[in-house]
Amino acid sequence: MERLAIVLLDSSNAVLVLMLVSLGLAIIFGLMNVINMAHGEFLMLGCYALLALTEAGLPFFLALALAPFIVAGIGLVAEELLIRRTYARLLDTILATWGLSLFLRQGMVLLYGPGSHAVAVPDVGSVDLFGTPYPVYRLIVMAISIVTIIATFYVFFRTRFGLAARAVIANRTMASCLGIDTRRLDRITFAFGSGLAGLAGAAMAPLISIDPNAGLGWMVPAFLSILVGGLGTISGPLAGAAGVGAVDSLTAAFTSPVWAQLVVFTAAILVIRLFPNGLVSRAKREA
Amino acid sequence: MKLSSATLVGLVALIFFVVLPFIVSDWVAADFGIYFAYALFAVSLCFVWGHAGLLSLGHAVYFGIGAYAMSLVTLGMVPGLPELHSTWVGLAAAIVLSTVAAAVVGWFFFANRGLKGAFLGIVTVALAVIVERLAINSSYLGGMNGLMSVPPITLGLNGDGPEIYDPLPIYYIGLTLLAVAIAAMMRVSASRFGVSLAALRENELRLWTLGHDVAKLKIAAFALSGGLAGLAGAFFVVQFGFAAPSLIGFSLSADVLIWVALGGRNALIAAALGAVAVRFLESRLSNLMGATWPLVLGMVFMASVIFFPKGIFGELIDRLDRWRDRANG
Amino acid sequence: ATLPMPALLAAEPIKIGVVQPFSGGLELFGGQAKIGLDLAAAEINAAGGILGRNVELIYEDDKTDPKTAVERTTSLIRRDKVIAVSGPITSNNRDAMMPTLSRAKVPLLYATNYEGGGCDRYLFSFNTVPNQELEKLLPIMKDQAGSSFYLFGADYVWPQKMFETATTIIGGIGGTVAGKEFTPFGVKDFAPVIRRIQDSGAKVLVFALPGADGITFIRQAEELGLLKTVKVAFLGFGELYLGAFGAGKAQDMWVALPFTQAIQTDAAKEFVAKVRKQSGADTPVSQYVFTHYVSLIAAKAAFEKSGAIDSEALVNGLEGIVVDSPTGKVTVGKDHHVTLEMFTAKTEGDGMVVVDDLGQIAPKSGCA
Amino acid sequence: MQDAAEGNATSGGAPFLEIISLVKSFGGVRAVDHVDLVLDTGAMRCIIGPNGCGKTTLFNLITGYLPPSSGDIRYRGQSIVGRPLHKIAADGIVRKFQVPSVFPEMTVEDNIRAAAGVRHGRSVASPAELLDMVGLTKNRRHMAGTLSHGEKQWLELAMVLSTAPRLILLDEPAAGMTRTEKTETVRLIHEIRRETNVAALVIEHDMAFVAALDCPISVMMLGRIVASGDYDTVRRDPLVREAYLGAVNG
Amino acid sequence: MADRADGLVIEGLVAGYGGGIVLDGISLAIAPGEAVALLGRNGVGKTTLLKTIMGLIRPSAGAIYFAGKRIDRRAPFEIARAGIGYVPQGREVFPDLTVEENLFLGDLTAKNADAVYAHFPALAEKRREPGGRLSGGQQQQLAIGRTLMAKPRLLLLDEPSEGIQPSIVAEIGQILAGIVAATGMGLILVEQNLDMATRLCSRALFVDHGHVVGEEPTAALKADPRRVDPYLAL
Ligand SMILES: Nc1ncnc2c1ncn2[C@@H]1O[C@H](COP(=O)(O)OP(=O)(O)OP(=O)(O)O)[C@@H](O)[C@H]1O
Ligand SMILES: Nc1ncnc2c1ncn2[C@@H]1O[C@H](COP(=O)(O)OP(=O)(O)OP(=O)(O)O)[C@@H](O)[C@H]1O
Ligand SMILES: CC(C)C[C@H](N)C(=O)O
Ligand SMILES: [Mg+2]
Ligand SMILES: [Mg+2]
Repeated sequence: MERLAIVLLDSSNAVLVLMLVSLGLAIIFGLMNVINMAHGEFLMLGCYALLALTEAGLPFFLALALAPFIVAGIGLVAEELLIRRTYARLLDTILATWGLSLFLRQGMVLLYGPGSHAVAVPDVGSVDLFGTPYPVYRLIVMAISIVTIIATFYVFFRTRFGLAARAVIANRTMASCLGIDTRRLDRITFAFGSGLAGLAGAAMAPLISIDPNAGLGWMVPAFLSILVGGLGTISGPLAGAAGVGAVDSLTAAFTSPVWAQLVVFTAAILVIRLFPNGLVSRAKREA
Repeated sequence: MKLSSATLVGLVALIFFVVLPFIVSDWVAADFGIYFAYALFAVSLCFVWGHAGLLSLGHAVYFGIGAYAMSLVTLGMVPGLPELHSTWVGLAAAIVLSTVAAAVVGWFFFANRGLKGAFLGIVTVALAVIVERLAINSSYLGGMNGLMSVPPITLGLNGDGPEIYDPLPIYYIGLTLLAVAIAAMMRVSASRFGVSLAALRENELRLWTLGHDVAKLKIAAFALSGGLAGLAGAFFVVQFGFAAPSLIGFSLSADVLIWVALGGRNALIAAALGAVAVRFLESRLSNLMGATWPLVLGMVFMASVIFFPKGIFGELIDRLDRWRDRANG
Repeated sequence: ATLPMPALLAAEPIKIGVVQPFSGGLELFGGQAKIGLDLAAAEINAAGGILGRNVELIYEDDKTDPKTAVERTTSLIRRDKVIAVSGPITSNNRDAMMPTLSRAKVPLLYATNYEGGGCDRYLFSFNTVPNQELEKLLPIMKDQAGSSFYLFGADYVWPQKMFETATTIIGGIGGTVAGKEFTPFGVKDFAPVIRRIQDSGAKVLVFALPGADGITFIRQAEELGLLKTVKVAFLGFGELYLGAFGAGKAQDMWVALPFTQAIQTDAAKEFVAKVRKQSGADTPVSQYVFTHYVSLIAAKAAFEKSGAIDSEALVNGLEGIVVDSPTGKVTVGKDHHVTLEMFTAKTEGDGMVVVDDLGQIAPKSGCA
Repeated sequence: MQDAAEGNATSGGAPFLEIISLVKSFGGVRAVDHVDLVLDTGAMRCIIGPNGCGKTTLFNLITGYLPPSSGDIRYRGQSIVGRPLHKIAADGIVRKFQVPSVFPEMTVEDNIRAAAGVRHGRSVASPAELLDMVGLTKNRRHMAGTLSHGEKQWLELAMVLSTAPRLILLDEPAAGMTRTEKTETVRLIHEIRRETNVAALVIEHDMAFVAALDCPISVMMLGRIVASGDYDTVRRDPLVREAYLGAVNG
Repeated sequence: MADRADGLVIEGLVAGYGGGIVLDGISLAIAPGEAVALLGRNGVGKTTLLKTIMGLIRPSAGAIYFAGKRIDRRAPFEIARAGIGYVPQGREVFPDLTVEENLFLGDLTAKNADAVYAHFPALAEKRREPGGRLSGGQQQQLAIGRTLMAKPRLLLLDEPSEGIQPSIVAEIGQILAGIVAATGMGLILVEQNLDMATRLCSRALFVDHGHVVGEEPTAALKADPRRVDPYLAL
């Protein structure tokens, strides 16, 4: 029983992290219609940003707070030089961001070498939960995810800024004709999405190998999440991430990681096929 | 009849490749034999993606099925038929199995109100990852190692007779296959079926409400393309001698996508040239540049999206088009 | 004027292809291999080459992927007409390359520990097979930590075969296998596996997940407290992993290997110094630097023994040859595998320490 | 092919198109509310009514784009409810959308070719003739996406006609056309009906256009058909004047 | 019309798509608060002209001035903020956003919403529904209402009566006339519905071959609608 509680806690942890990763992807894909193949690399950059900042002597949590802004800044540059030239060409976004991901990964190899680096888990100890010492840092990561998700939700669905951002996505030309500075919104949205990836990376950095390929494993589950849940709402990708993450970690917990991958992917394909608009979606009128 | 610019570029390329082996050494020709298999694969993706607008991000599945089918047959691993080694049966099996697989996948994804756009793309990626995992876990298919020592083309009926292993014959077989495939697919694209597919890409609802069974169209396009990819896989494996899960999964799927995008997805010939060019440059430059090569490659992708949105050869064909238009008044 | 033939030949270097991962996941292993090979080539050429000809290494990146490995091998053979190929790291790449090499009759000098069973006239292994790594290590682990073993590794041939041997050995020493499982590459969250290992009550974790995923696993195992209850036998461990776990972390992980920079003999220290002089003062010098170095030194000896420089001369020369190495003699058996000095070592502080010199151990390669 | 054969054997006196007590609800709203309507072979009828009264929805139901909540649609003696969209179209019911819908990155010519794919043996003017009819011959090699709004309307009409339809559903065909062009469109519709005996349902807000079509009219309001008759009758109907035409037009 | 320089002035404007020229040196001037109808056959470039004013198409020659400032080569959002509102042909409402959200996008401060709902009661009823679910005519009302939210000084309307029931066409005409009268908003109306054009505008400009080919006071057209035919004939 207590074991089950721990397994569920572990699973929630995995789910929340996946949500954080998917959220940035969902904003960039769902709102900007850019399939960002470099999202994992922004996550990886978040790891390295944290590494660089802590190595420069900043306290861990300050570094954690700053790292997303560094990544957002890189996102901003990428948007200006590359991404903006691909808007409205969905397929070209794949090629462009694929190139970007290669570039970032190899750039990191040249800067930091191909090897793994480590940032120590901050010394926050552990608490006794259900008879098991549970690392507090994991709880902090979960809290960060929850707060970020809520804040993002609020920004994009409850503020006028969010409304304008969604309008730009839906119809760039019309939005600009209504006096909305689409360029500014594009920049902010993309930087925001990259920053979220950076935050996820920075938060996970103490728990994974920090290396140039650190971002790779996240992409397919994150994409599946946003499609399973459905785009156009924020709850969609979140629900999707919850589903994908929970099925993955629970299958892994009760069978094996090999099975987990097969089960998740198969289930995701079936769900996407049966609910092409995602589990959470609004009906649209076409004709 | 006036030749289209794509045809013109194709003919020039054909002449170039016919004479190429007389200029370069044998081993270059041997490399090109493999590149032609990749080019054939690129043509198959270009057809579904560029022409019919169905984004298949997991196209290596059909290439891989072709490769495995050919390997299993020529290695005598078909259950119950240990005596069977025929290249020809292998070829047939490769084409049939990959066509059927693509049709089944197509049916699953497209029947009724099927999947579209990025959704289709990402689901096909996931499918490729699953199929790759299944191949890794299948001991019959050799697991993670795959099937090794696949024999080259043998001309006899059942794996006997002369082997085609020398680079030059393989080179010309590949070139012929490629040229014929491109010509055939161009015919298909221009046919009524092809025009319907293009219309499907442009405005599915309109086509549907004009009375076309769009699901059937998509499945047919997918199956046709899958079969071609299977043929490419079979032709690949008889040269390469080895079929592994990485032929079936994500990374080759991503590679082919990039060849097609870099070459130009609006013209089959551009996609084929893209595949050949990227592979050629990669094998040359990755040594020369070492660790900076992926960096350069990444920058090339980004630059091509910005400067050649229609792909490098696609843009060439386009320019030629405009130039000829102007020349003709 | 006619050119003197020998001079012409002397000008032509001996081409040896190298197919190693320089990207795609195991690039650190590839990097180590390159350091060893470069050093050997430099030494050989400085000393006048082999039979008067210099060695030229032609590097190719296999991207840790078998398809690429085969492509690169093919072009080394066809384009560069290499006499031999060195590499790769992963077993599935090696298996993929072998048919091409056999067909072309070009020998492969493989210098990575592997699962054994690679029997081919054109394959030579210069690192360990399972018995050499496990035979002594597992009993030590049992004595140190307890008799219950958990086997966890990546889902491919090397861990699978290693675990088969491990299971036999564990049975032989009266231990139990509390669990055995595999994971695909790319997994980011190992909590489920770690909980399961904790629950199994195992005392020893036999671990075969190379590369970044292995590091991720160990970091999470540390964080979730697993390393407090199990002792890790980290197969294929080497100095290339050092620094990846964070200061003071991942202590007391064990490995049996043919070389570590921690060996305190003069010969070993001198070797480490040579490597660092060539490749930089901070260069980690792992077993992979060592074995790749030895493989090329052995090749030189083999050519000289045969008195000719071609692929067959190399194959014939290598069989049964004995060469001196910084850890003592290395003997290439008739089965194309090596008998060599083995050590146990464990992680401690920022590095590794040697626990024991196990002496010369002969391979049970599974080949006649 | 099979459909066409079936269709030819229309059972005795059944009307060409018969809509029986058709209902479509969206959530709580009944967009189409017990509509009955009969159309004879080769006949034409206009449907007018305020914005949002359910005209387009009615077309969506007839073409199979939406499933009805209840009621029946019988076409040439058989119910077509639940039949796949493309089968209905292939059997001769083809619509023109309210917002012109073409294949933007294909030439005007290829647009027609693609549309003409499914004809099931029914004969029709050649693509060239159709383009000529709608005045797009000069644009035939242009991409359809580069046409102006009005030109797209013409193109779509030509596409619909190229399928050799038995029944065309035109959703505001004259929107955005000049007076002369409207006159031209009316002429075209009459000509086509004369030549091919195609039946037509036309939704339109332009009363001058409706008058020129010179056919029976049904008026929809809040999902129901509230009045029917010829142009003058309908125009005099006080309900229609108040809720649709407005005082100014009265 | 001495104050035309304060309104919209277009001089020798050349614009088109890719290679092809659609507007071939068009010039016109509209005084502040003036309502002008733009008439012409399909495909002569009326929409193109409005798009060019809005900054959606970059002219290759010529200049556009608004309120004394040069606005060509500015971004559309700057032009919108300068006080030009645009109701495009084909409505372009945001289908996934609610009616209310669509309106707010016209002006993010949303100060004017009640006035707009008062003008278009059909919208008030559906304020929480996604714009994409409205009928065609309702969408047209939404598009107009949305633009009015920002209280533009010059409104560009591309066939606003298209798809709208006659009574509402008349109503929209009245509403617009009221706003023009009350606020001095200027109007460029591309319209095939002569009735609406003559009711709202004081003069009509005829476009063909990329030029203004004629001008008539709308009073004259009203008196004799056939006066337009020579301009519109093929
Ligand atoms: N898919 C849908 N979901 C919800 N409501 C819908 C949907 N389609 C239409 N409606 C509603 O049904 C009603 C009728 O819409 P319809 O499009 O049929 O009107 P219409 O008569 O064609 O109007 P118009 O003349 O403006 O085009 C409207 O109130 C509309 O909002
Ligand atoms: N995106 C485009 N690319 C290329 N040419 C275009 C494009 N849009 C319009 N055109 C061409 O420009 C010309 C003018 O089009 P425009 O839309 O301005 O006409 P319009 O006067 O508004 O006609 P309508 O009354 O039919 O709306 C047409 O010949 C059209 O074919
Ligand atoms: C230790 C490992 C890196 C090497 C092993 N031969 C493998 O296949 O992976
Ligand atoms: Mg309608
Ligand atoms: Mg227009």
